[in-house]
Order: sequence, then structure tokens, then C-alpha cells
Amino acid sequence: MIGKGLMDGLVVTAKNFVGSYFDGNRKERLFTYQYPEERMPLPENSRTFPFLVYDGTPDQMRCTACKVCETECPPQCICIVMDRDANGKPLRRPTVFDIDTSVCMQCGICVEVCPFNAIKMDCDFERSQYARFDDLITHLPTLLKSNEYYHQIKSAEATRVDATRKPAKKPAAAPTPVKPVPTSTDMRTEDERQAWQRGYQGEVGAGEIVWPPVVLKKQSARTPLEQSVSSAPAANDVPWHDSGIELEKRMEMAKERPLADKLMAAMAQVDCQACGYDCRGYANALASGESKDYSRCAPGEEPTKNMLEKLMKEAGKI
Amino acid sequence: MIPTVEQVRAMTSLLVEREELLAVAKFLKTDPQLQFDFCSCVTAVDYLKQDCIEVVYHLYSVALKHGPIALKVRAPRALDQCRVPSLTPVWRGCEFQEREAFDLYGVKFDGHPDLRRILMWDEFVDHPMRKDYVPPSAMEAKK
Amino acid sequence: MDAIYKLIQHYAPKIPDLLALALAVLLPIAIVMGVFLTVFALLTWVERKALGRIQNRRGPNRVGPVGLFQPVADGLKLLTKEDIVPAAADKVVHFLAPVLTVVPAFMVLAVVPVAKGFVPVDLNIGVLFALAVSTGSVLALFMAGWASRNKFSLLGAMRSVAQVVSYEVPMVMAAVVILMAAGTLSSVGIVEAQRGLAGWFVFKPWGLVAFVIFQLCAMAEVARTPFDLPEAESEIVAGYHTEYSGFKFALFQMGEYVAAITMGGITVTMFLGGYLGPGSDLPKIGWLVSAGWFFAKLGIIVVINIWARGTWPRVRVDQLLGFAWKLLLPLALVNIVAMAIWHFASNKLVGWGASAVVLAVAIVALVKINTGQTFEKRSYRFIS
Amino acid sequence: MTIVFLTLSAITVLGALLAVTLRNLVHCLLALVLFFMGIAGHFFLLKADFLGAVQILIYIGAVAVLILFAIMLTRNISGTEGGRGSLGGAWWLGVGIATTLAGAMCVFVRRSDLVSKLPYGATEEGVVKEIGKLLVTDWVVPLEIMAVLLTAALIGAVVIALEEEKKR
Amino acid sequence: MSTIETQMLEVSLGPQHPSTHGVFRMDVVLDGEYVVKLKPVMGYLHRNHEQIGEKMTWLGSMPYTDRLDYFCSMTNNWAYALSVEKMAGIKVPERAEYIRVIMAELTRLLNHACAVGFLLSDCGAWFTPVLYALRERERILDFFETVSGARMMCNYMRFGGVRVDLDEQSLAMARAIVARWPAFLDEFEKLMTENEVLLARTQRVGILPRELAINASVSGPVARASGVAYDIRKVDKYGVYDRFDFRVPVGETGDTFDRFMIRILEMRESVKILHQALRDIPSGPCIAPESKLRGFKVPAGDGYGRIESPKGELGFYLVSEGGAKPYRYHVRPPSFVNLTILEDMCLGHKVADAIIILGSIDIVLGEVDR
Repeated sequence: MIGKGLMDGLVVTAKNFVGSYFDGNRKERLFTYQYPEERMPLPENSRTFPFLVYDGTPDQMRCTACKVCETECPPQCICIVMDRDANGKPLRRPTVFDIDTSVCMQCGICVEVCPFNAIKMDCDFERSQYARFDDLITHLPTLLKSNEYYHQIKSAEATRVDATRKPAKKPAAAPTPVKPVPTSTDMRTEDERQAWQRGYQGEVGAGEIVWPPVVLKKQSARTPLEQSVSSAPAANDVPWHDSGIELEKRMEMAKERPLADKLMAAMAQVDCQACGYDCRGYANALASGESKDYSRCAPGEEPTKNMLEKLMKEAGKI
Repeated sequence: MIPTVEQVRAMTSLLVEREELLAVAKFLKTDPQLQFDFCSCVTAVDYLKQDCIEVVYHLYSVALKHGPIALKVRAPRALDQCRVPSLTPVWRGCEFQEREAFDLYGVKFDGHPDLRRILMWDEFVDHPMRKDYVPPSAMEAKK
Repeated sequence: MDAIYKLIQHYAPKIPDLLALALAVLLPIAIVMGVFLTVFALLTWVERKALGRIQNRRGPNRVGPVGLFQPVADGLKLLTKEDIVPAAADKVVHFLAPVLTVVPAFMVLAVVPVAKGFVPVDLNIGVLFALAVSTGSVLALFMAGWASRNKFSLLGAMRSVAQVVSYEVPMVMAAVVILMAAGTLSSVGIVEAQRGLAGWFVFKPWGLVAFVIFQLCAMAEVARTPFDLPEAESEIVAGYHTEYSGFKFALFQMGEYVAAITMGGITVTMFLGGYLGPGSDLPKIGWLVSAGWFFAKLGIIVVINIWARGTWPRVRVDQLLGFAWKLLLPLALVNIVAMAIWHFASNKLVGWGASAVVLAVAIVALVKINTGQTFEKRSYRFIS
Repeated sequence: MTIVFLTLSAITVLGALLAVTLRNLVHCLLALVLFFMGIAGHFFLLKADFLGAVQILIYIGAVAVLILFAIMLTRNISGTEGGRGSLGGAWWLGVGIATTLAGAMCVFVRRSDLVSKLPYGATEEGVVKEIGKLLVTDWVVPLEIMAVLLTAALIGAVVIALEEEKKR
Repeated sequence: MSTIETQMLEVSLGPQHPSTHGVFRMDVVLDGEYVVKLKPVMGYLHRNHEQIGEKMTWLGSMPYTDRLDYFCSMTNNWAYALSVEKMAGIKVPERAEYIRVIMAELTRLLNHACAVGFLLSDCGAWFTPVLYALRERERILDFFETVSGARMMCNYMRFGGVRVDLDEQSLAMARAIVARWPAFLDEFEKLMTENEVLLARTQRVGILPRELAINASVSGPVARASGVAYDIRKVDKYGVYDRFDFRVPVGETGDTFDRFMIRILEMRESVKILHQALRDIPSGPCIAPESKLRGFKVPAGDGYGRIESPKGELGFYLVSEGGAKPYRYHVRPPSFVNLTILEDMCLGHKVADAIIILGSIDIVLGEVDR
């Protein structure tokens, strides 16, 4: 009969209408939350903006300013400045740790790559501000949150992290008070800030590859890149410069190399500038005797320190 | 020149000269054993060092359900010589993707029914995806 | 109106004649405007609440106890909104258009019998006056569309004019059947003709068909789903009232909703026995019960409108016009023939049966002609 | 009662005047509608409800819309440029003819006794019924002729529309 | 008799238009009600996603793929991960493959439900079907949030598996969702499928012949509605799709109603796949043990990976120079290519039909403009 489809439609809407009043589990039907009064329970894994974890007092923050998260962050919205004590010796802690929450896309990659479990994802999303630029940059004090808070919002994950972490690290040598937060004006010139925001800072990682000129006519179907890579050996071959390879394999790769290469192989290959140089620079400094302190490779921790000590002893540097 | 076929990790790619591209394409489409009637993806790649822009066509066969073959053709990077015969007459699906390649890379497709910019606004002068493209904001900073 | 005039003469003879006349005229107007404007406000609230509940969400519940002040809030918002008049627009006509949409909607209320003895003006050509005045809205629609000098609103105006004009014809034809049955044009007369047990015209076969046609035409006249073509967002932005904002837009909305209520009122008067109901003839409080009956039936009609709006998709322009001319009009004409058979049949039962058969045959034939080719059953093959 | 009559006729005359003198064509049409409204008001005043309702239905509902479509299709859609000017060159000739005609009309109406002979004046109920009976008994032939004429017009319209449809 | 000369009307629908699914414009030339010419104009949402891909490390692009087709972030991630794994030759453990199939099929459910809902609200059904679809979508998004952390921007898949494993509680949640879905589908079909007004508006509107569909490389439900029996899950057999028995519906006439019905039938098939996947999901690692996060490098060369995303064939063409960043990163979006035939389908129809035909193609502008 002509109207059947139309009538069925009416029956469905009627059922929904009546159901919304008398249905047993009304929550089932009316799926809208009355926001300010009635809040949606957030699951544990949910992530909004990152925050820095500290054990006990804000000074014992886990972050060692190794800048791994700054390099890995896709939209490059993290800016870290290493803390230096009076005579310029780098302390393993940040003075400035800014996250531009207007740029951060809450992807959680900084949490994954952080070797120290220092940065975790928060759950609170009510962070609207009035000013457009300055207020949206969250500075170090606001980022720091206690481990208890972390346990409170993500208990399962927090306990898992605590289990894997080594005993609590003793606070850095002389706990200098956290410097006053630099206002954004002295931060950088506008153009530098834009450059930083667009990630044009110095490229880290892939070395410069030199291609020989290739005649266009007779070519194999392989992409010009493949062909060039396999043929031209790179000048300063550092096959071990890859944080994924274990320490023993790296040392074995650099066995018959000079001391500087062996020292570099011992580093954590993270180029994190915790020691004040990148891996290559720190190795050269140790080899040339410029500095004696072999314990500054933060990500390397114990194994790197012992290996550096053994190499330095063998070479008679200490 | 006979197109060289190279089995590179399970994707056969076919480098063809610009002059023979149309003939090869028609052959691939009409040959009973091949019947590549589905042109899935058309891209341009800018090899700055080798001074060439390569246009890649990925072809599939819906009739015989066999896998991709990449039809590649190269053209010099200079804007005026960067011309490649368009395959829209053979596969209608290339129309928008070739316009995008023109818009972002500056590769002119001869024989394309309606070659205009598709993503950028019409008054835009440069081709943004080229490796040597400098975005305007940086330019203003320089001036 | 005349009853009130006599009442005034009786109770307060010393009031000068002119003042009494003025009072007699103004009092019903005040009552009607008051009652129906609150019903309009209530209608907007009911509509949004009902649509919400149909769509599994709560309707407005922020303003007032259960969102009851929402219409007030809407009204205030529209009042305070800036009233933009496009530069190229024709000021006079641009201003007149919303006024002219509201005027016919309220004028029709003059002949709707709200309760026993309560009809603003008891014209003896009640229904004809109602239908005549409701054609006035055609002009208003066109003026709105033309005055705002905007391509979209003009297209929307032309569509809505075509729609309203082409749905008036079947509407009048459907009303003819009722006038034949009641024998008089006056709305009170029609209601009185529906006394008796199953007296309502809707229980007669031709009455039911006429009710369906009249209801569809009323929905089309007022542009409610499934015929809400003029302001179909998915097509030409917002139809004739694109260029209106602020209070003029509120007037348009009011005109549309009040027209929906008045059309509902006329449908109730003609088909559902106006204010008749079991308790409506009691001596003292009879008129109160009859008013209750009238507004209950009006509520049913309005709920049907809202219900359809929440469920059915919209009809395209040509299908809309085709539906009016190729299906509703012939059906209305056949309906008149069926009514004639019923009228002249010897006893009522045979008449009832005969007209029902004629109508059923007509409906099936017309439906077959119109929709024969479109709805084919589709089969899908599955490849594993 | 006379006040109402006076105001109503003033509106009617104003509407007529405006309809003739306005520059913009659509404005003239709206003034015409005002004029029709005035006439309907007069009918209602004279308690001839049926005539008033029919006046509204036919003139405002149909004739005005017809003229509207006429304007729409002939001129460009906006129809803005309108007529030459408010009062053309020979306006005084027009006024002269109008006054003489009006005078003659008044004289005939006053002298004729048509008004007194109205058989079915303002009877409450019967006006509509009377008209209905007369139409079907005495005047049935003109009614049928009118019906045939209207159907022919309807079919003519359909043919034109179909032709338009075929073209596309 | 001289016919009335009508003006050709230039109308541009969008980008500020309530039913163009985002910032998309159609320049339409109207002769009265009929569409004479229709030129789609896009690029309003162009963010040069591909250049960002070239500046980013391999992993860095993963969160950006969520922003391609912001309705189905899981399938975007999977397409990108699949292409990189194909080039780098990474093995994916069993459990991760099953989790990927579950996530992709859930995304297909919510995408088809919303697509059909929006198509119906284009036909004028005042948003009721969309809100029924959204009610079910909310449950799936809650499941995504419980697992991956974000409702729409999941950033969930990595090269070699998935980031977070499904524990018992989230598996139970997924089973509950899939259990409710057939009831929702019945209600949806009863609401709309036999509705005469809808039939009148969608049948024989926007017919796409089979040959044109193949030639214009149209993919996904739009092509299958025209009779092209081609589903990448069946042809490429990527992931573990060959282990599930499910069928692919194929239509005949290829008009708007067929596209509407094909999506509903595909939803029923996806429910079948989900039942089987949730039933026999193996235990084991959820990500390949040797997969690296930092300093991940892909051997030099180019590769093209594609999957059956809810809107069609979503492919990634990647060229690598062996470094940490891709040399060329190109996305083949289904919506962008499916738009080629929009004009062919709309010619001769009315304006109201053009809107519905656009709705039936189901495009998302994030993917079209990249």
C-alpha cells in the first residue's frame, strides 16, 4: 500500500520518542551529556596536553632536558633550555620548558620517545585562555605535576611506569632554585620564533648525502635516489650512530677505529646535548683531553659511563 | 627506446620516454592479457639533484584483478620544458590528479582537457611542492 | 462579536453607542490575539522538545523550568538582533512583506469557532472568507523574495508561490465536499452539522479522504515537511527570507507557525467537529469543556505536523507540483462524486458502502498512474 | 458608521491614484491590491459578505498574482525601471474625462430605482443559498458555457507547458 | 510560436553552504531548474599535507594522517603504516593484525552510518537519521578513546603493530558495541529504506555507468553500487582479511539509492567480520619487538601501499632516500578521485538532486584538499 514506508518511519520515531521518556535505561537513549553539571567520565588512556612528572618536590623532576622530545615532536611545539649553574657547567635539568598548547596536537609522541618517563599526557581539557599567544604557552611551573597526581588520573599506567623505573634519582648536585620564568618578550625575535615554530631549526639525523651527476638519458627504472645511495660511500662513515643498536654491537663496530670513534660509539647516540656537545663533539673533547668528566652522557647512564672510563684508562687519558 | 622493466621489491615499474608514453599506455589498457583499466594514483616527484621531475602512474586491472604496475616518465625541471603527454584521454581518473601535479609541481600535461590549478587559488604564481620552493612568509622576512 | 455587543448594551446601557461598538470589536480581537499568541509560543517550545526527544536528545532545558521560556528567549534574541536591510533592496516592499505574511494568518482566526458560542465573527460565509484570505500570503511570499534583490531568494519565492498556488486548488475542492455535507458556509453551522454520535465528518469515507487531502494541502500551504521546499537549506540557501534578520525574520516565523495553527483550527472545525465532544453541551461549564475539546483536537493536528517533520524527507519541486495536480486534485473531484452518491443514496449504510468503494478504486488507480515507474525493487548480488 | 465608510473609500481612492502614478511597476501592482482590498471592505460594509469574500478570493488571490507573473515574464526579473513619469504630458485630459464620467454615473445611480428594488437585501441566511439556486436554475446555460471556456483555457496552458518540456 | 527565452542562471553552491560536507564549492549553471554545467572548486582546506610529510620523520607523519579523512583516522593510520611496512619489510604480529582489522571495521561502521545519515538529511529528513547514527558512533568513539586515548585523532598504529594493546575490558566493550549494531541497522532500515518520498527522490537519480566508474578510477561503495565487483580487501588480501568469510555487496544501476543501500549492506558485512575477529583474536605481542621509534629508517626506493578505506581506495606513494625523512610523501585520497564524475552524474538533473548526488559520493574535505 502506498503509505507503508512512510508509516513505518513514523512508528520508528514514535518508538524513540516514547522510549526517551519511559525506556528502562534512559541513559541508553539520551546520549547527550548536560556538560557543565554532568561530566563524561574520561577513560584512563585519554590524552589531552602533556605535563612533566616530578617525584616528591618540584625540584626532583624526572626531566633531564635531553631534548629528545623537542626533536621528535611533529609540530615542534616544545622548547627546552638547559639549566647551567654559576660557572656554566650544564645541570641535567631544564630552566625553560615551554609547550605551545596552540600548536600541540596532543599526539603523545613525546611521551613515547621520552627515555626518562618524564613527560606524560594529562586528562584535563579545560584550558581555554583569553590572550592568543602568550597565555597559550604553558611554562615549566604550570607543567610540573606530582607523581601522586599522575597516579590519581592514570593509576594503572602510573604503577606500570613506577615498576619499570629504577630507584628514585637523587636530586642534581646543587639544587639551584628554579629561575623566574622568562616572559615571552625576551624569548626570541618574532622571525626566530616563527622559524622554530615551523621546524626549520637545524636538521638532526640524516647526514648530508652527496650525489654524483647522473646523465638523464640511459637510466635504470630504479628511482635516481636508490641508485645514487648505493654507489657513493659517505665520507665520514658512522654506521654505529643509531640509538637502536646495543652498546656491545656499537663497540664491536668501532673496534679498529681511533679512540675518538670508539668513545663516540660508547655514547647513547641520542645527540641530546645533555653533555653540552653532540655525541661526536663530546667524544672528541674526551679524546683530546679537553675535559676529563666522562659521566655527562645522561641517556647513556651506567653502561656508557663504565665503557668511557675503561677506554680512557686504556688510552692513559686519566 | 625500449622501456626498461625492473622488478623492484614486488612493484614492477616501467620507465618510458615522453614520446612513447601515450602508445605504451594504450597498449597496457587494451592488451587482452594485461587490461590495466584502473589508473589508481598519479604523482609527480621532484628530484632536485638529478634536475628531473618524474610523473608516476600506478595502474591496476579490475578485470583480471592483478597488481600494480608503475608507469614512470621524466621531464626536466625547468618550467618551460617541463611538459609530459597527459593520459586523461586513456584513463579519465587521471584528470584531477594531473591537475594537482600541475598545480603543485608545474608539470604541464599536453592534451589535458582542462589544465587549471585545482588546490591553490588561481592567482598563485609558484609551485609549492618543488624542493626549491621558498614559502612567502620566509621571503618577506628576507626582504 | 454581536453577542458581546448585546451583553454590553444589557449590562451598561449608559455607555455611548460608538464606545460600545468599539469595545465589542476590540474585546474579541484582544482575546483571540492573546490566546493564539501564547499557543504560538507554546507550539515552538513543543516542537523543539518533541523533535529533540525523537532524535534521542533533550530539547531546550536551559531557559526556564523545562525550557518553557525558550520562546521568550528566542523572541528577545530576534528583537535585539540588528535588522539588516540589503542596500539594493526596495525598502517599502521589503518592510511590507513580513507584515503581509502575518495579517492573513490572524485574519483567518476571525471565523474559527473556539468554543460553543465563542466565535470572534460569525460570518455566514465563514469558510469561504478563510480560504479567500489565506491566498493573500501568496503575494507576501513573492514580495519578500523580489524585494531583497537576491538571486537565491527570488528563486525560493518563485518556488513557494508555485507551491502555494498549486495546493490551493485541491484544498478548496476538498472543502467543497464538507460544504455540501453541512449545507452552509458558516463555520458554526458546519460544526453544528457534525453533532450526533459518529457525526464528525472524518468518520465518513469521503470525509476521511477530504481530511487527508486538506491536511496535506494545509501542510504544503504553510510549507511544513514534507513540503518545506521554500526554505530547504539543502537547495537554495534559505528561500525567500534569506535577506531578513531581526524582528522581520521573527515575523516571518510567527506568520508561518500561526498559519500552521489556524490551518489546524480550520481542519478541526471542518472535519473533527470543532468544539463538539461528550461534555460540550453541559449548561454552566459547557463552553469551557468545548474549548478544551477544540484545543485538544488542535493539539493532535499540530503533533502530527511535528511528527511528520521529524521523520519524512522533503519532496522535490516537480514531484511536489505533480503530486498536487496529478493526484490530489483528481482525488478531490472523485471525492465530490462519492459525496453525491452518499447524499442521494436511499439509506445511509448503502450510501456509505458505495462511496467507500468508489473512493478506494479511485485512490488505487491514481496511485498506479502516478508512481508506477519509480519504485522498483532492487536486488544486490554478493561476491565472496 | 459613516466614519468607517469615509475612511474606507479614502483608502480605495488613494490606492487607485497610486496605482496609476507610481514609478515602479511592482509598486503600482501593490497599490492595485490595496484598491481591491478597499472594494472588498465596501462589500462587507454593505453586509454582502459573499461578494466581499469572492472579491478577495478572485481579485487579490488570482488577478493580482496573474499580473505579477505577467510583469515577471515580460520585463527582466527585477522590473525596476518602471514607467516614464508620474503624470504624463496630457494628464489634464485624463482628469477631465474621469470627472465627466464620474458625474454621469452619479446622476444615473441617483435617478434609477434599482437600489429600492433589491429583492434579497441583507437577509441573514439566504444570500449564498439564493445565489446557488439561481445559478443552477435560471442561469445554468451561462454557467455551463463558462465551465467549457475555463476547461479550454486550462488545456491550452497544459499544451504550452508540454511544448516547453519537449524542447528541453 | 516563439518560446519564452529563459535566462541561464549562474549559481555557486558553497563554500558557505549547509550541505556540502565541508568547505567545497560547486559552480552550477542552471537552465530553470536543470543543471547544465557543474564545476567543482576545491582547495579551501589545502594545508600542503604532503610537504609537511617531507619535513617530518617517518613516525612524525603518523599523527598527521589522522587529519586526512578526519572521520576514519584508524584506516588512514593503517594505510600509512602498511605502505611503510611494505617498503621496509617489517613483519606484523598476529594479534596486531587482528586489532587492526577490528579498528578498521569499526571505523567503516561509523563512517557508513554517518554518510547515510548525512545523505538523508540532505534529502530533508531534519537530522533525525544522523542523530541515530551519531548515537551509535558515540559508543565507538568512546571505545577508541579507551584504547588509543583520543576519540577522532587516534594516532594509534605504529610501523610493525599498534601502540596500545586491547585488554579484556576494552574487548568486552567492543563486543557490546558490535552486539547492538544489528538492532540499530534494523531500526535505520525500517525508518528510511521503504520511505516513498525517499524512493522518489533517490531512485534513477545520478546514475553512474559501470565503464565510466572504472575508467574514472572511482573506488569504494560508489563504484560497487555501479556494478564494479572490486574490493581491495578481497583483491589484495592485505592484513588477515583472507581469514574472515564475508561478502561484498554489488549493485546494478548505480544510482543514489543503490549507493545508499550498498553502504547499509556493507555495514552488515562489517558486523560479521567484527564478530569473527573479536571471537578468535590470538594472544601475543601487539607490536613487533624490534620496531624502533627513534632513528627509524626505510631502505631507499619507492613503494605504493593501499587499503580499502570506507570511502574507497586510500593509497600512500612513498619515495625514501634511506634517511629518517621520506623524500616524497603522496596520498591518493578516494574522495578526491571520486569527485571526477560528479559533473557527469549531475547533468540533466535538478539542483536538489545535485546536492543529493554529492551527498551520496560521501566526500570529506580534509582528504580531498590534503
